[in-house]
Amino acid sequence: MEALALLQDVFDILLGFGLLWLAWLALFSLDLFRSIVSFISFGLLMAIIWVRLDAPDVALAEAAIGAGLTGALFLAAFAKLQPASVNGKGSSINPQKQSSRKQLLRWLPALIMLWIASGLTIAILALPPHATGLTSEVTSNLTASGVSNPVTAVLLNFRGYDTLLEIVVLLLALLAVWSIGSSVPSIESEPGPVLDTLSRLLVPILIMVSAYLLWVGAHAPGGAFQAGAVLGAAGVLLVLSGWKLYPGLEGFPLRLVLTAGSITFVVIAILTMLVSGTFMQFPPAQASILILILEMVATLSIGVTLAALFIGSPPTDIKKL
Amino acid sequence: MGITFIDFPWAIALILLPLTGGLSCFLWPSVSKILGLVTVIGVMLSATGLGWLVIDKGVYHYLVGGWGAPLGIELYVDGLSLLMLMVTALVALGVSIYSIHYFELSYQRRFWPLWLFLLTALNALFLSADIFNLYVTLELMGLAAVALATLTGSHDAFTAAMRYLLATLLGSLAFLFGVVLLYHSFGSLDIAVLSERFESNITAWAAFGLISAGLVLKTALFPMHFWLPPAHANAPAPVSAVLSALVVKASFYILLRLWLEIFSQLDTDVDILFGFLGSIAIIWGSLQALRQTRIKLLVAYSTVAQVGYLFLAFPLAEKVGVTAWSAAVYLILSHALAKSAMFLAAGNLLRFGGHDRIADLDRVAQRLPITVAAFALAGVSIMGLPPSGGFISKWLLLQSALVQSQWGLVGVMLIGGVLAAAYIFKVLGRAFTQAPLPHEPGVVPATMEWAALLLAGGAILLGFFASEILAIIEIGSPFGAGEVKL
Amino acid sequence: MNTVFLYALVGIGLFCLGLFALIVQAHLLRKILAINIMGSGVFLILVALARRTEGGIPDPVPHAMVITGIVVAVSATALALVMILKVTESSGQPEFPDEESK
Amino acid sequence: MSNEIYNIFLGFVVAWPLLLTIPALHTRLPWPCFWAIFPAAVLMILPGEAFVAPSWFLFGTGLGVNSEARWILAMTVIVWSMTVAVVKFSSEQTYNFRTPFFFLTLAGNLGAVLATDLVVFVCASTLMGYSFYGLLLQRRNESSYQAGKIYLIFLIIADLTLFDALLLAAFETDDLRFESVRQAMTSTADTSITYLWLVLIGFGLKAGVWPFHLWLIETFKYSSWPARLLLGSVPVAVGLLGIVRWAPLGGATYYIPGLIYQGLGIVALLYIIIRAFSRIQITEIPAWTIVAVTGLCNVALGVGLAYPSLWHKYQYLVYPLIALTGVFTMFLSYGLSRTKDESISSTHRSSLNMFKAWSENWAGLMQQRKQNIKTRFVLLWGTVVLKFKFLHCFQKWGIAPGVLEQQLQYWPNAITLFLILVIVVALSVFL
Repeated sequence: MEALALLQDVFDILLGFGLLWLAWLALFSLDLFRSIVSFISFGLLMAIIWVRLDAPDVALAEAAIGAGLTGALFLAAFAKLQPASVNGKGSSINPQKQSSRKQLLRWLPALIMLWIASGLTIAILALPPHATGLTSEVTSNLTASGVSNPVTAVLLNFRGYDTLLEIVVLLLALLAVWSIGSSVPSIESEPGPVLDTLSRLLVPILIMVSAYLLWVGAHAPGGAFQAGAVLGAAGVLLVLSGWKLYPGLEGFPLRLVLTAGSITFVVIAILTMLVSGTFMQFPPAQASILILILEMVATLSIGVTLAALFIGSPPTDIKKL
Repeated sequence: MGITFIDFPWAIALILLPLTGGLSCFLWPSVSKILGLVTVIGVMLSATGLGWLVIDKGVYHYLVGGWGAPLGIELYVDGLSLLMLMVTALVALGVSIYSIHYFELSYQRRFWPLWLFLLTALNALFLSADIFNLYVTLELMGLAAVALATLTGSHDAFTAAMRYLLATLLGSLAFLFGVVLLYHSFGSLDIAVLSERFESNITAWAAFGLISAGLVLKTALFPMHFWLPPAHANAPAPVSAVLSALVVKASFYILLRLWLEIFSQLDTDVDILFGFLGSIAIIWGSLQALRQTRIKLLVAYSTVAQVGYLFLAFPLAEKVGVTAWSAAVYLILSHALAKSAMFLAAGNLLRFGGHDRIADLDRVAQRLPITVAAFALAGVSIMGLPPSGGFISKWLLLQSALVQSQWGLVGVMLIGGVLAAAYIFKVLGRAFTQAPLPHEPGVVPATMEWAALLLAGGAILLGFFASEILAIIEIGSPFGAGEVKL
Repeated sequence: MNTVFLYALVGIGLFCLGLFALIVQAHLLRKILAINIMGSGVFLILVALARRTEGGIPDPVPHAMVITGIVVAVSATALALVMILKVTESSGQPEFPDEESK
Repeated sequence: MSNEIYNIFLGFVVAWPLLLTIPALHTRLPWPCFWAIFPAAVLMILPGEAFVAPSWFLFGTGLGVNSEARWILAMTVIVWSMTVAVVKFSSEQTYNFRTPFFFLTLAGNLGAVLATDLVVFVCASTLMGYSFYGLLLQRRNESSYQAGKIYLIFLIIADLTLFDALLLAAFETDDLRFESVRQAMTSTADTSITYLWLVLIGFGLKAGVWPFHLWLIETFKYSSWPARLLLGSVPVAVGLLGIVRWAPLGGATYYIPGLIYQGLGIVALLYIIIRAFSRIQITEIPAWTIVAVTGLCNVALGVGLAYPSLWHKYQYLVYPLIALTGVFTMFLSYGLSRTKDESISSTHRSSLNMFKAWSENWAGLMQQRKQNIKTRFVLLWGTVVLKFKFLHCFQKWGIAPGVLEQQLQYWPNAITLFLILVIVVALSVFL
């Protein structure tokens, strides 16, 4: 047993250092593309660490959103950035320009950073080794929440208000992106035969996975955000393989789907207020069905929003207005 | 059911109304103007309803989802948050009326949903009693503010907004780090529960350092103000007004709330540091304002200076508690109204002359008397001249400084007053001289002029209701026992 | 319990590394990467410390908080990336104008 | 008339001109300027004393009228009606944007006259002072703009000084009515000297008392008719009234300040006599007269400060005197305007020349000498400047804040400072 514990410790240390090394690569590697690839690997390693820390829900979210979608966003931005900066005055990254002042500007922050790191280390090591947090409260109220997965219970019931605001944040980001409206056209490459076949094969599978994650979220790791992210990934894949939304759907229907998650949330919240007298108080008997409805609509909205964030430019219908 | 009028959940309405308003504006962009205006009027009514409720029945608690702390999220309204909500509603109304004619059609559909989400974030922030929920609202507010700041679409605006975005993200992250440390030390996210369980230890001070620094960065206290002047000066006028009047104050509100409820139990000298930085901010911001050649930058730097006054309350509250804090709250209110009026007036001048160079502002007074009057009235409040809200707040601050014989701070406040007078008359003086118009002036709709005057008049009126407002501040005694004497 | 503090310390390392990069790297894309890595650091600390429970079941509230945080982070990143494109379009450089001349 | 109605009417006297400021109101009313003064005129002839303290008003203080204030009120009404009659503000067909300033100034003036405590007085006189600025600039040319600028600078400094005085008074006593402030200031010697000087300087600046008369002369020279006629009653008389009301007169003995003030008054009078014979233009005469009168008032005040018993004996004279000053200077300005319009009669002019010829022998000598000293001084200063390159120093000082601000906006510097703040905040808790 002891050998196993030691092995686990070594594994943890390796994972930790690997994570730091990848972060270093992502931040300080000379080649920007390598940086982004390192960042994606960083996200995947992070997902493994979440599993090690008994947080499978977070691991799923990290793998799908943190590594997958954020990475895709960075790659797309990188691709769009290349022509933009070449057309301009050219890249200014010039290692020869480093003056002594700039050297100082590197050392001073490094020193301060060491100071802060040591301060934070002391602060964290001073924490008591055992603390229950809110575990007992969550467990004792779990039956009334309508789901048996504690994380889903916290997300959609105990702290559902946070989640409502969070969905609004996501929608807001999309609104902001559309408002800024990049004039750089999105990448329009002919999908090769591999990508084409892959997308034909993968998209249905991804949708299936998404539905499974959604369903399983009630009692096991999974839930709206993870499912939505997988759905978003399917959308990204479709976009990459040249698929376009039917023009008739680009206007109000698209906007309706995007806002459906928030709207359902608000509607259910108001309904519960009318029934039980308190905002977002789900009656225990109906809680599970309400949460399921909420998650289904939210998944759809989150998936479409994430895919739209990846595309970046607003649909033509919005541009016209 | 039997919900009487007074028992109506006004607090929930304050969150849900702008949220649904924003969603509907996004869904039906062609009628966003009307939807937006209806929403803002609804928010105003809800704020009034909540005010009635709180004044009548005292502190208001609401358990979202019926769970209550520590498991769920609570909403909490006392005098302090009530006043913040009310001033938010008032400024929102003014800015919305102004925006009807300010934006072109294609910008209307971008502006309204973003603006209503920003309003949602502000209301949710002032209502929240949960530190993680505060983080989410901070992020919602920050992203909406940045998106709004880019609406002019100029190069400067994008660069400034980028800087603003990075600063606000960094500030939120520092805040979140502090929240993490607090949660793992004391096992709760609710402010009241934290306040009970709080004890001074090494983790607590690290959390305090991170949270204060993050919020100070977001509040743009000198020398953390680097992002504020360009971002506020390059945004569209109504957006600048909201950013200066409300968004900066929101992070200060959180700092104030956490300081009062939780961190007051720490034995610290940070108040002296805040007072020191605040003093420098007053002088520095005023001097910079005086140096500017464009009105909007001048007004933005004036915000840097006024933020400095807010932080003077920290060292002063050591001994005279309630008076100094009330002064800070009063300053938040009057500055919110005056500064938004000023930015709106600056927007009018910009629209009229096609530029906002102070040196070429001649002959505006004759053409835009209402705008210039709004600017002047707002200026009276910013300078702290009687009778205005700014006067009452600076009076209370000076009084608390005098009682403690803090002569340095008294001096800083007086110099700040002189400098404020100087930079405001730098603009106003120009408006009275005669010069031929170089080109055809732009058309400034009457609503835009009156919206500015409405807000400026509010800043002046605040000076007449000192006792009532000070009584509201006392509800729930967020600042401890005591009485403010005028 | 060692695992808990080991990962918490890695989190601090990520936070500080990201902060350092945020200061010294001029390229805006790297600044955004840095913000993301800082965020990951904070999340790591949050979740690692949630495992200090005695029963072995980690505290679920931090997990939910991190999921919320990840969604917020991706939203901010998407907005930031579009803005970088805009800044680059108008100035020709994915950097703040005052940093290129230095 | 019942007390309540009287009180409401008192508030109405001040509020009415404020209301009339709204363009929609005064453009529709025939003779709006006369109507604005009308309630004040009625109040002037209404018998009885009244005091109103509406609780909602600033700090719960209020307005009042008694026999003393009635003198000043009478002066105000006379001067304003005369001005209106002479200038006929709203007779023009086109909308005159100065008219609102007229109403604002009037409201401020009435408020200051009827004030019974420091706060109302400050509020009203501030309103009056700043709106008078609008009246001053009626001519809208560069020189009047310059004159207005000087006026503004003096006004701002004066307001700040008075604000300090107000603060000091509030520090000493809760009740800010004139009487109680006077008593409080008399009983506590600590702050009362500071308070006295703040009041004297603040109102001295406002009233253009020598040596603060610069703005008065400039403004008079370049301003337009209404402003000229009102100059004696609006800033000057209200300033004098302020000194009389605020200063702790008749209580403790302030021998030294009293002496200084008497000296100042006498020097002022001498200075004006010398100036009068050297190079005063005829159009400036009313302004100089005002300065002379305020000089006389200085002497009187000095006496009052040094000998409280004398003050008690003659204080009933003060209010009529102030009222007379205002009315007299207005008539003087008006009269001079007539003579100037019809060209000054030859005899008048020759006698003036005679005075001038007589004075130049003496005053001209002084002038030359002064010039001489001035040149030498300039030369000396120039060498100093050249030697130490002070000039460059000053130039750099002008640029420094800009450079520093740029450095602050430089991202690495900004965030490094942020980190230092994190550390300092955390440490200051720890230590």
